[in-house]
Amino acid sequence: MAEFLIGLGLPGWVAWSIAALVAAVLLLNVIAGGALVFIWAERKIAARIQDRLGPTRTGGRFGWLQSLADGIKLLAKEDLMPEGADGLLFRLAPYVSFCASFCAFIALPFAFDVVGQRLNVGVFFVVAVLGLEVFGVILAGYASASKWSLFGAMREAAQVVSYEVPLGMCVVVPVMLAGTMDLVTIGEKQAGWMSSWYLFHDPFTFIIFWVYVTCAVASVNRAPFDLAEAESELVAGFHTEYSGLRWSFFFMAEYGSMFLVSGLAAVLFLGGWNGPVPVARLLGFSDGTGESAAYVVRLVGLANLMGKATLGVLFMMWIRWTLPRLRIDQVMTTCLKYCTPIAAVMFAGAMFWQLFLPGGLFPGWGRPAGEIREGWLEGPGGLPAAASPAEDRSSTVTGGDPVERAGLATRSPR
Amino acid sequence: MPDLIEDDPRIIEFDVRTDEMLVNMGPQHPSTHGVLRLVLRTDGEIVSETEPHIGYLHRCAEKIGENLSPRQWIPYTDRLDYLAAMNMNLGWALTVEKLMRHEVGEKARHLRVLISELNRISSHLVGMGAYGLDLGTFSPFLYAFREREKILDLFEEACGARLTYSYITVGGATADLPPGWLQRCEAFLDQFEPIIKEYHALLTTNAIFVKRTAGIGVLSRAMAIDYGCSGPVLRGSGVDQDMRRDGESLYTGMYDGYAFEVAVQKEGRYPRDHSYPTVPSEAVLGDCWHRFFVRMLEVVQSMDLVRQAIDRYAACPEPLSEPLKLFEKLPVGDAYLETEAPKGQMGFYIVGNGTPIPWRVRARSSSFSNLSVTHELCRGCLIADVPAIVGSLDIVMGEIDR
Amino acid sequence: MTGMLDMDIIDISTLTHVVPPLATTLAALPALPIAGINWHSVLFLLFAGLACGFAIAVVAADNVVRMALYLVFSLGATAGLFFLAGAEFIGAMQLMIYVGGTLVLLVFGVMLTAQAPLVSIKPSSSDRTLTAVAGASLLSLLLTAAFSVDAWRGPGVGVVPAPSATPLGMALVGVRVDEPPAGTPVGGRVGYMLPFEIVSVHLLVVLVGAAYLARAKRRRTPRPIDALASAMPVETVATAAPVATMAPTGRSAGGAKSALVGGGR
Amino acid sequence: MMGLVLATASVASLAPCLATIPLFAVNPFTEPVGVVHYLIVGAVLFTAGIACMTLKRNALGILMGIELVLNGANINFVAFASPYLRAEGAPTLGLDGQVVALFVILLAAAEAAVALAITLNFYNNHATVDVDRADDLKG
Amino acid sequence: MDLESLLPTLLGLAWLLPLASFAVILFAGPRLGDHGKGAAGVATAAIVGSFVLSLMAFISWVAQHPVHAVAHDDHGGAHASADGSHGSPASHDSASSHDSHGSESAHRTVDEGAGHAGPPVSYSGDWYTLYEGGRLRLTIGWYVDALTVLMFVMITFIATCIHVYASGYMHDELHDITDHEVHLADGSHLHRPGRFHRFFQALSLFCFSMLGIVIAGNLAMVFIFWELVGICSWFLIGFYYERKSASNAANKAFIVNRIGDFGMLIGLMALWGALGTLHFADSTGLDGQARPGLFSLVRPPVAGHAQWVPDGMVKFAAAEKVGAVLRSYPQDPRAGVEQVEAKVEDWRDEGYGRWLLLVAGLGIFCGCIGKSAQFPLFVWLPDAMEGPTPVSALVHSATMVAAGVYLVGRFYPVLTPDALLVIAYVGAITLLIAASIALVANDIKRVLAYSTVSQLGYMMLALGVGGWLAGLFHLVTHAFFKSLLFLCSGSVIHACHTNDMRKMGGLAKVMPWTSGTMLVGCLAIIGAGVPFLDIGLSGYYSKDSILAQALLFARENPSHSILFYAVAGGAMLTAFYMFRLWFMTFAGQPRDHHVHEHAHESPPVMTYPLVALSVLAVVAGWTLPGGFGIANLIDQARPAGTGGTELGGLLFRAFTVPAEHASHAHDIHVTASLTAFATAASGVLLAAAMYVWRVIPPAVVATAAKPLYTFLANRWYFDEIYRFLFVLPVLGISRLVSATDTGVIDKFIEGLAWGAKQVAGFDAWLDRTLIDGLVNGTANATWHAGLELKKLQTGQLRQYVMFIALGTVAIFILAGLLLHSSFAG
Repeated sequence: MAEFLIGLGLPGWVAWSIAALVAAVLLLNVIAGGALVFIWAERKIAARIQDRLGPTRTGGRFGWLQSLADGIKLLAKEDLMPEGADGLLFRLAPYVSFCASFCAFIALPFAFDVVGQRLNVGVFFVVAVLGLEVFGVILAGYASASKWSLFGAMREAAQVVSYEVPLGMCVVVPVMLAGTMDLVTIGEKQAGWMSSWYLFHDPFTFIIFWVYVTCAVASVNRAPFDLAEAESELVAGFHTEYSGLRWSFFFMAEYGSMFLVSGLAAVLFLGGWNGPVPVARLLGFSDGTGESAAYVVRLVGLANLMGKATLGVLFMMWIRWTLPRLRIDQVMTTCLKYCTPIAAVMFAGAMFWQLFLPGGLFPGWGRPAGEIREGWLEGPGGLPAAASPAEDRSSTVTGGDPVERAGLATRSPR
Repeated sequence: MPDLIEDDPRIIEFDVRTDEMLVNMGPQHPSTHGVLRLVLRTDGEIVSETEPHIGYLHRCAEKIGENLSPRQWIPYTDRLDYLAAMNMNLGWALTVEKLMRHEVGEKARHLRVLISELNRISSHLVGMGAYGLDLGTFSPFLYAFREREKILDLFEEACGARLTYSYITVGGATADLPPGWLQRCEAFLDQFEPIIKEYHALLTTNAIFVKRTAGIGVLSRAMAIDYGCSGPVLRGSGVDQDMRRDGESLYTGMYDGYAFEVAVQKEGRYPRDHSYPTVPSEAVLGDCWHRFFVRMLEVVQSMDLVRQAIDRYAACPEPLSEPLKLFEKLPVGDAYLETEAPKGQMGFYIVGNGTPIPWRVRARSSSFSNLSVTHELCRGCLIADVPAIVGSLDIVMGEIDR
Repeated sequence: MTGMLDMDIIDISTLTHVVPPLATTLAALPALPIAGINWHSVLFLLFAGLACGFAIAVVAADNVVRMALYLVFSLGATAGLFFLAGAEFIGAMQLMIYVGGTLVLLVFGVMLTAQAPLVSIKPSSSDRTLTAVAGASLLSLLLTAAFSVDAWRGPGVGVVPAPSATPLGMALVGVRVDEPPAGTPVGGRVGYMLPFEIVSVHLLVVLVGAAYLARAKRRRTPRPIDALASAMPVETVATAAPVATMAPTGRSAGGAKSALVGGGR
Repeated sequence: MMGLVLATASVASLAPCLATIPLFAVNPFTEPVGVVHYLIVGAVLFTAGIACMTLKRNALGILMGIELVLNGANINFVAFASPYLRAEGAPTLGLDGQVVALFVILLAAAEAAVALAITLNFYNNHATVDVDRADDLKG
Repeated sequence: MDLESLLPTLLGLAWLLPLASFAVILFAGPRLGDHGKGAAGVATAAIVGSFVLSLMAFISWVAQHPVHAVAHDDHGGAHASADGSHGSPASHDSASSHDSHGSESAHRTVDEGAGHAGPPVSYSGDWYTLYEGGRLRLTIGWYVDALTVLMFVMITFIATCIHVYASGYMHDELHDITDHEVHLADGSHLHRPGRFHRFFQALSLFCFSMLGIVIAGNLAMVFIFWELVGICSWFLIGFYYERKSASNAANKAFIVNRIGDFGMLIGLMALWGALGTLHFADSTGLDGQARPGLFSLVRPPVAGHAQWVPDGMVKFAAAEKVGAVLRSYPQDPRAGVEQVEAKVEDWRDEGYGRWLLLVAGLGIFCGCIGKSAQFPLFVWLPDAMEGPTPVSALVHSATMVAAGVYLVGRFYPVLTPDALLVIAYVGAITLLIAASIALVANDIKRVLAYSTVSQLGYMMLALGVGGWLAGLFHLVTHAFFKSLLFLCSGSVIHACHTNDMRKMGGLAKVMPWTSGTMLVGCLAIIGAGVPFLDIGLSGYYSKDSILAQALLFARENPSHSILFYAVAGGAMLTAFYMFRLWFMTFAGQPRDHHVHEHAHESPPVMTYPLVALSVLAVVAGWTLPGGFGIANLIDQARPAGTGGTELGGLLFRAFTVPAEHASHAHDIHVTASLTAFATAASGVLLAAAMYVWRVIPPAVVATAAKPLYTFLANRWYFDEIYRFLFVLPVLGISRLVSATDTGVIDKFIEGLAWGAKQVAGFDAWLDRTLIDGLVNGTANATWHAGLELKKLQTGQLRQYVMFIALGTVAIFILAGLLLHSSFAG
């Protein structure tokens, strides 16, 4: 896009700024717009689960404008602040939460190379930034000068810090299988038929996927792990004292995080933007076939990933409206006594599996992982080698396959 | 009594120096069932003291009763346990009848059984649904209310009201059942019966539900008796006591010829004539799970009783006995009668002085006694257990504050 | 945080691309003085300012929670600096461990000890003066040292090609695959297998030790269930029930209230 | 206020350097930054950390000071490691700098955990986090 | 895959599957299904899996090694003539000729049967070497030949049937059980939770161990699994361990078996000490060195597989002479060794080592006596019927007790003729004693138990008189019909809730399947068949060949003709008591109406196995027209050199162990089958006369022969004799030893302790006054020094930091000033 603008004659820095802005707005819309859709979806789904109708009137049919109406109401609502609150932190907290949730989207790829910023340590970045969301919650709980809020914040802190451990272990498994932390590469290595998804790579990844789901639900504070805002115990937990726009920022952060962890699950385990059947490849589309074909491929991928992530979000909603809430000690038990050991064992298992059967359960299916665009992917920054102006430098710094250069031949699958 | 606290072995002490916090739960808290206010003394997440504050719903109902004739006071009994108004009507009507030595006809007897057991079902449905809500699951609540609405429809058809019925009255009931009502009632029961399995699946046997309730808030048999607990709370602790069987003959006579087994765990087993789920191994007799389960059993038991009552009611040839006059003179003397309301033993006391207006009216509420164990049960539990325990007692503030 | 400005949806371009076109544009548009801006440097200035500013704010703030918050921001900005310096992995590490882990621990501790008088303990003015003197002298010493080497003063290359964490990972398992920079003696380049393992074990030991140090030592831990054992079995209720019902015993709500009042500190 | 004092002190101490050293040989708006810029940030962070440690009576404040000090050092390591802050082909620390920075972060985490545990224990025993009152072992 | 690698894989898997099932049930036990109901499924699935795998192995074996009529084809003239050429005169001739230049062997195999010139087809190898060093080599290995494969199929098949049957039979154990046979102190009955899963757990472990014995490639492994089946048997007999009788029976079985195993250990040590190997077949060590196995050592190929005393045993026995030779070459040990090797042949001829070989063989046989319940150690088996009936059927009739016979068969090449003679006599005694006791027993399971002992005696006798094939053939057929009989009896017990035959009768009407299949079993065990047409049930063939071999042996050695009469008499007794059992149970009128009313046919899960087994009880002995049959299959595994006639023993020189296929000669065969038919028929008729037609009322017989009846009913007073001879003395000695321990030794030790305490008291005094004073003085000095130094410590943390910061600055400035470096530009 930036090149396109430069081509129009705009100065480079303007072009870059515009491109960055557009990207930011797009991502913002994923969160804000996504939150609107998901809130509506949650209301409808909850209603259907509970044998009700849910919103029916706003916006004509299905009440599809209900969340917009709610949003307008929230905008118009007075932002109250309790008297004893720490004003600065109280105001800051929702934005901290939201920014963390938003920032993590930078590294999440939506299709092959459709990514805010392709990071070499993408997985790491996403998990790290997502962990910052808890700051907003803690600050909100502290600054509200309410005991219920403080309870909520403390629960959140304990819970999120604990669940980051098994979550990290779960995330490491696909990283290990793909041999990279780059989310784009990880996604692309699962190209092919459904059998090449890491979910079906071996039994251990299959199990660890469910551990990941558990931890993800817990780390984004959804039922049955929504201890921080348990309404039957803590009134509303950390956001008891919030109203209006600030409250809605928490809300958007929550839905943004849900979408993010679902998207991450999709990329790490469910093949990312690769559908169960490689339709585009069967039809003969690929990056090599031409520019329009590349766009078609990306659009299909985008739809795939959005679909998977949405399914993940819907799954969380389903759980929320079905299960009772756990107690805080049970939540911690789940994490420390079940998720962490299981994740550790599965991690070790997947490691050994990878060592002895690197082809996975279905080695003959689809294509060998990352066969087609292997060389291209492994290039610095995922750029076509010829197009990289930094090629010379990179060849001196990181060029080629460093492992092979060191004389350590990787094990060939037997 | 600080010494009492010092000696209490249930108090948990930490080496970590933490500050105790007084937390106000209610009267507007989402899970305090109306306007109950609990003051919690917490140490982190652990509750060391729970003090219930009541009186937010006090309406001087008893005093009003001393200025109205017994039949006039019937609508006020509706507002005691507003979830089981029929049973409140029945208790008061029976007490007055006891004072007046009046006996109702056979048809009215069966009608009363029919209606009060139906109301027991609806009351327990609320208790069940709201308990799910207390534990953080919303859906069972609505499932329960869906069925309760159908019962309310039936009641509405019978008496015109959906919450405060004033249907059962001194000397019988205000009106006979409309034609076709019995068939609709039977139809309801038939469609309702399989739905109970859903409730068991969603709550009773749900692993998280069991984890949240089993072994929590254990009310020992002795403590339950000491505190005067009654109803499902008492039976949940394994005490085999049910006023319908053990009460005064005036009341138990109403159930003459009805077959039912008190829902209580005897020798480690519940009566097993239905396919109930098995008791989870973590559950201790007297804990929240058992109290909840006893209620679920009583729903089935009441359905049985309603079916029996329908048959008997339909078989009665004579017309329904007429209620007494609005201002019937009361004899000099007093009467006290306890009935088995859904929440427990509901007692009414009346003193007549020869005028139509009673000289003294008192109500003995089961929820009040049941609530009084909260501070015992909640000592040492976690904050999240407080709603679980209070919810398992299934209190109604209208009855406590009167 | 760092990626926001060089974000692109469809194409992959980092600032790598910026520089050559920038140069040509600069030549073409001499009239616009701002066109010569080096965004890399500007970003550096932004993050450097944030890091230094919040660091000083940490010193200046009195409230512990605010101090912690400023520290988070300062460390986050530092992570941005790491990204700019081509150490992506270190940057992510910084975010994850420092900002995420360490700071959550800190805030946790703050919460646990957040009694009103402890939130801000003000130092005496003599302390402030002394600190200012010591700080100023230390800073001048450090800056003097920083400026004392000519080779450090010149401008850098400023190009950040996409780095790879692979050499770092390989080094941690004991194999060096990175090209030695020109002029570096080739011998003696070793991997970090042993330090890596030592640090791992160290971390483990420390965490166990910390958990031991800070754990809650329960003196008596009976569950409410234990009350069952001490309860006396009562066989008959028929006679007791009406009495108990009419007059609740002294251990009911009223009892609890007096206990609460009596036991309050 | 303290910040002002410190800032003044910093500027004051910078002044002689500015006078003698061609600092603005690099225009940080138009030219890529060099090592020295990072070193300045590191120095500020380091000094701020030391100031925190000497100034704060709250044990947690001291912990934060330590974190700042470690970060200041880390910035230096990363700066020396980065080839992009040097002239073309100039020798750098290379990977070693990054690895050391990595270890510093890890050890800082360990240090924070232990220090926090010590603080908690201290609080348990003394009901305060004021380090001036932690003089039980004084001579 | 070729058989070489296919067989160990299939059989190894089949072997390990029950182990997996055992592990699963052990760890998941009660959680498998409702009250552990799933345990039956797991165990059955495992054993079915084993069966399928064994069957695959069997099929692949048969495909590779087609089963032809080798020696069984006795009607063909060619073979008869071949047999004739190896008749006894020729044998004697060659025997004498061998004696003349008797350098080859002490006992030699003269007759190499047509099909037995070379060693049998077998595959052996090691899965895992546990230890290898010096002469010791312990491995987990396999030795697979036709017999192994057949045993696998048989065991897994019967075990499958019994697993299925047991899942119905043990149904009661799924719930809490009130055991009416256990009386508690307060007079009530024991109430205990069900142990369904534990039963199948033990059963799985048993299957694993039993298959382990069969597949074992060396004697050490055999011994390990030998003990494992022992412990399984202990678990299973004592399954109702709350019952005093059950726990006693379990202990008895276990202890009695230990006596036999002691002998076995002696045998093992003799072999290992002298030969340095326990492997059956030749193997290759980890060092790549070939190590000859037992078979080739005892019957080396160079000697045409004739039995001789191996070099190792000779040298071992002639240790003194070896020492003398070696000492005579003090300078050149190598020459001494060569000299020894040269002299081995002489020593062998002098008879060194013969005793050792005999001891080894008899030692191993001792173990078999215990396990296979031979005289005099047979007393445990009838008591073992305290276990659940499926256990009796599987463990104590079909498989475990047969392990002894199997081992004798497997170890056959090493057994000297003397040993064989001992085996034959032990078998004969066992067979008669057990059969006689079975005549008067009234407990249905005990009759079957004594029948088992008796049949095992048959097998031993058959092996002892040279009928290797006959014995093992009978082992297989017996397994089928005896497990069938036991299962039938279990079905009856299940229906009647009593073991006592006197309360049964007339059950044939209510239990048609059970009675029918049991009739088949009875017919099979008595060897019913038509002599001239040569058609009969499975027992007919095997028993016939035993009779034939015994008859041949009796002809060759008239002085031992008692053996043949034992066999014949045993056959009659067998027929009598088996049909006595059947008639008392199923025929006639019900004796106890209470029992009869309750009786009912068992559920299908119990009757299906009966039918399956009864089919096999009929057909297992048949040989198809192409020569395919179990007998021929077993014959493929005949050890090298054992087919011929063995002349003379070590102790009893004047006897001959005839070649087995000689017994297929027409006249012998006909005589034998006629004898069999006659004895069986007379036994059946007698039984019918006594129990159906009531011509001879049993009570009259009992009164008439009162002393004999009492003697038999009391089981020859064996238990009492053993108690008097062994148990009581042991108890007495134990008491004496105990008294000595408490009275003398403990007192002495207490005295020593008292003395030590006095010394220690003095020592403590010394320590406190002298040494502590010194130490305390030092400490005090340090303490005061520390008090002075402590004032340097202010305890102000921030002060320390400040000192560090300022100190750093100061040091750098000082250094800069002093060194004139260019710090400040």
